[in-house]
Amino acid sequence: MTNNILPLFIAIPLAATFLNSLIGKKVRFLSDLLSAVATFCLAYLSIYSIFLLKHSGVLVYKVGGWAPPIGISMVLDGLTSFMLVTVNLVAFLISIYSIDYMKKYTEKWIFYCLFLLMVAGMNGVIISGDVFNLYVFLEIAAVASYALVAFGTEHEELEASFKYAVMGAVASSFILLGIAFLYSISSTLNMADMSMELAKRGASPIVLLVSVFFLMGFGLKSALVPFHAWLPDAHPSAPAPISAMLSGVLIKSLGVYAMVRMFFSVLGITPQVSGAFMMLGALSMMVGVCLALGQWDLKRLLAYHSISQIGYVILGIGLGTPLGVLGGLFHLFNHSIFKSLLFLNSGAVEYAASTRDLQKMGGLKEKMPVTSGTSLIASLSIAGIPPFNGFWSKLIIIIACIQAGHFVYGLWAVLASILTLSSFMKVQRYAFLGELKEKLKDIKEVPFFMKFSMVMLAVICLIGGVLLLPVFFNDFLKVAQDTILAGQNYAGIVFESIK
Amino acid sequence: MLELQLLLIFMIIGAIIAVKEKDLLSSVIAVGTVGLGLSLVFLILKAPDLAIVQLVVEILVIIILIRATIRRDLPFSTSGRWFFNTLVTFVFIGVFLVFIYLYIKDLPQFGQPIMKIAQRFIAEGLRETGATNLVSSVILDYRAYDTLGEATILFTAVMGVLAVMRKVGRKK
Amino acid sequence: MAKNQEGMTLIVKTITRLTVGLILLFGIYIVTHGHISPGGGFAGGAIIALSFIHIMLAFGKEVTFKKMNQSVMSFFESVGAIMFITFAILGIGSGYFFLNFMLKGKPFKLFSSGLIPLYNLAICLKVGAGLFIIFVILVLLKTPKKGGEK
Amino acid sequence: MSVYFLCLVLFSVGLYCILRKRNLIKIIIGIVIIEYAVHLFFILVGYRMNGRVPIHSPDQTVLDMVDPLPQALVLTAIVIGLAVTAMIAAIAMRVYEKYGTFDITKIRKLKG
Repeated sequence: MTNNILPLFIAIPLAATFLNSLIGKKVRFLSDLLSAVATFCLAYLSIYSIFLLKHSGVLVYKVGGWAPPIGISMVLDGLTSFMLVTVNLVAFLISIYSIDYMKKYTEKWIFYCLFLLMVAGMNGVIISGDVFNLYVFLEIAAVASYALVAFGTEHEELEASFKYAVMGAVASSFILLGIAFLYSISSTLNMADMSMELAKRGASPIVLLVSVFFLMGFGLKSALVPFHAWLPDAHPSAPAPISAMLSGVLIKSLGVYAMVRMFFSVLGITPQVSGAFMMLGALSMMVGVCLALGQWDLKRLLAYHSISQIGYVILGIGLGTPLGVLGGLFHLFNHSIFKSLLFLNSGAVEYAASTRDLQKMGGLKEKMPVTSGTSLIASLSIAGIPPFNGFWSKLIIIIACIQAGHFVYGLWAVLASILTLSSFMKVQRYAFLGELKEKLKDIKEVPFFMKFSMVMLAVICLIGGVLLLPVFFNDFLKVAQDTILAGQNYAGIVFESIK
Repeated sequence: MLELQLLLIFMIIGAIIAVKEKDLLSSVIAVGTVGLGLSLVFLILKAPDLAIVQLVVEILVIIILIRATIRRDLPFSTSGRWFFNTLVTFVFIGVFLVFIYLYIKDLPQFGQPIMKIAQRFIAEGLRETGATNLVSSVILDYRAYDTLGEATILFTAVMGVLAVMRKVGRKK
Repeated sequence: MAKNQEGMTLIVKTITRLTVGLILLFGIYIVTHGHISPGGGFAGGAIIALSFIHIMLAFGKEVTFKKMNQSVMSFFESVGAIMFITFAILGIGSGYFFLNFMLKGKPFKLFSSGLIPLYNLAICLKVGAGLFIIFVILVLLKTPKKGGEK
Repeated sequence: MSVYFLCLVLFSVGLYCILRKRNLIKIIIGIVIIEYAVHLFFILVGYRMNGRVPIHSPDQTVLDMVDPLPQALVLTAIVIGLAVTAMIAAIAMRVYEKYGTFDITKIRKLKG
């Protein structure tokens, strides 16, 4: 049975967590090893899932042997496989990075437990084919992230974590309320079945109400602009690997993926929702980058850029045209790579120079060649300079805007991109170039494992553009794009593959 | 269903007292009454499993909240734009409730759910799982995977509380 | 009364002594009859945890820790988790993750419905121990506060 | 219908508490109230008028039971709510330890 790998995406991280909690306390090095091995297996399996998808089509796993409308099902389709690769690849590199970085903190085994639980939660959200199950795993990832933001237990961290936890709890309540409304009118929880019921029922005011609830709930989770207040506090406060994880993949799998899955596959996209997506995307793009311009705290600046870049993703997907969806998805992947890299860079700087203030840095280029080199690549990539991956996805989004007749949004995206470039030129100018400050004379380059993951991510940034070549494109991006564009035909595809 | 509406109004009054009360301890106790009211409502709505769980969880929440509250201050401060902010909040909630009121008519009538897959659980549940208590058969057989998530989230909370309660977070 | 300094007054202690056994028994009943009557692993586990919390609040932590310390609790929690996962994975052997593969038995009997009573037991261990650990960490093992540092 | 509406009034009381109150414990209370309202709503949509408890008994074969599925879901959701509440309460207690107050207007290390 080929589809037996689907439960492994949950079972591996959970098993690693429980083992870790039993013996990680006593045997120190084991928790490092366990987490690295577990995330490596996940990354391997997720890449394997691409080939599996190519050979046997959409896979549905019936948990407990109950066929979909009755029990819970796990679904592996194009979008799922795409997101799994994004999440698990970044998680593996970050888990390598944490081996050295987390030496600064006490009780490392708790960190690894929470980290693996977060990964399990995200994989659960992505692979689930059931609305309530999605909520349960979303909460696992969210609770783990509340604890991880407060991991340093200092003033700012606790305060940011409280804010984040309250916002997250409100968002979850809205999502659960939306699920209750959906259950009431469709009397089923399976996504495919629900999509069929809703299509049969036609347009109804309840669906509109649920759309508003989901837009609020998932919008809070993915920090779109009216709901973004928690992100600039929460993401910088966490330890650097967790900032990378939160900004890189958590807001995407909990926010963007869940939103796209619910709106496109289950509720069915309408012009109003699509317009709201574009509106929110454009707003987040500009507000995020404008707020970032005035920042001197490196990690806070990066957090504001996350808001802005999520805006690009939502704008692209909201366009609803094949090219727009492609651009949005590709930018999602690229952003998870270069934003994780930038946060890891900031962590490396903090590790070596123990400051996050740009004004106190300067001339780190000579002392930390690897960090500054990789951060240069990431900065150029996020700003959209040609050979790097960020350029291609932004280009596709802008072309898609113009193709769909939304010239204003296209221009708006170009403007935001220019502002991003100026903001990152500031980072490069103050942090890595210029005079070496007196205080920073005796800093050293970071240890091996940290360098390793930064270099790996930088390499992916550099060659990310090749994903658009037909060899990779058809199996990776195209299938994800097709899943989104299929819309409510999702139900037909899922029920077809059970037979 | 008069008793149901009365209990709901009782819960709303309890909640308003909990929100408005200036003493934190009284406020927590008022939340306790809301929870007990909820437990009774579950009993009226024919959900005895939930009534038991709600009662037990209520006690635990109250213990945790009282522990967080006890012998603590309650500074009562109003920010400069208090009136404006309150007005905005009320307008937001008003709009929310009006929309709910207009749209909620489209839901199936209260007391007449559609029960598409629930019918199957009721008709076949005893034969397929052997459990007399259908709620048990749903959470531990048809949807056991959710229960794994539930157990995991409790574990996550234990780990999270352990992490947050560490006295020293960073090595100096 | 020198040795009974900790905990609450004599009245509370006496009543606790009388009731706590009944609460524990009720919890066990709820767990074992989870599949044929209202209740189940979660409710029962929480009631069992509450019975220990009851002892702890009345007698102080010393008495309880003699019977039940935190490492024992962690052990029980892990056992519960591993039991649950093991049953789930055993299901793969007969076809599916979480397959209820045991004989269903006769309805309305205590030993019926395959794996469900065992799942209930696992959840009871996990939930009871987990809630008790949260309680211990949050409520009792706190450092005396220094009145806040500004 | 009025029952649904009353339930959502309870929801908005909790929402008001979170949006307007400036005390950490009050905010937690708001979250607890919101959770109660959502759980209640879930059970309300699964109720069948004059239905029976979803537990079979040996001497009855009538199948007019209330919907057991929302009950199972809410059972899970209650536990999730408890876990979230415990987590947030732990964070609030630590915040009190650090800042010496529950007042959110005085807890302002972070700008913006």
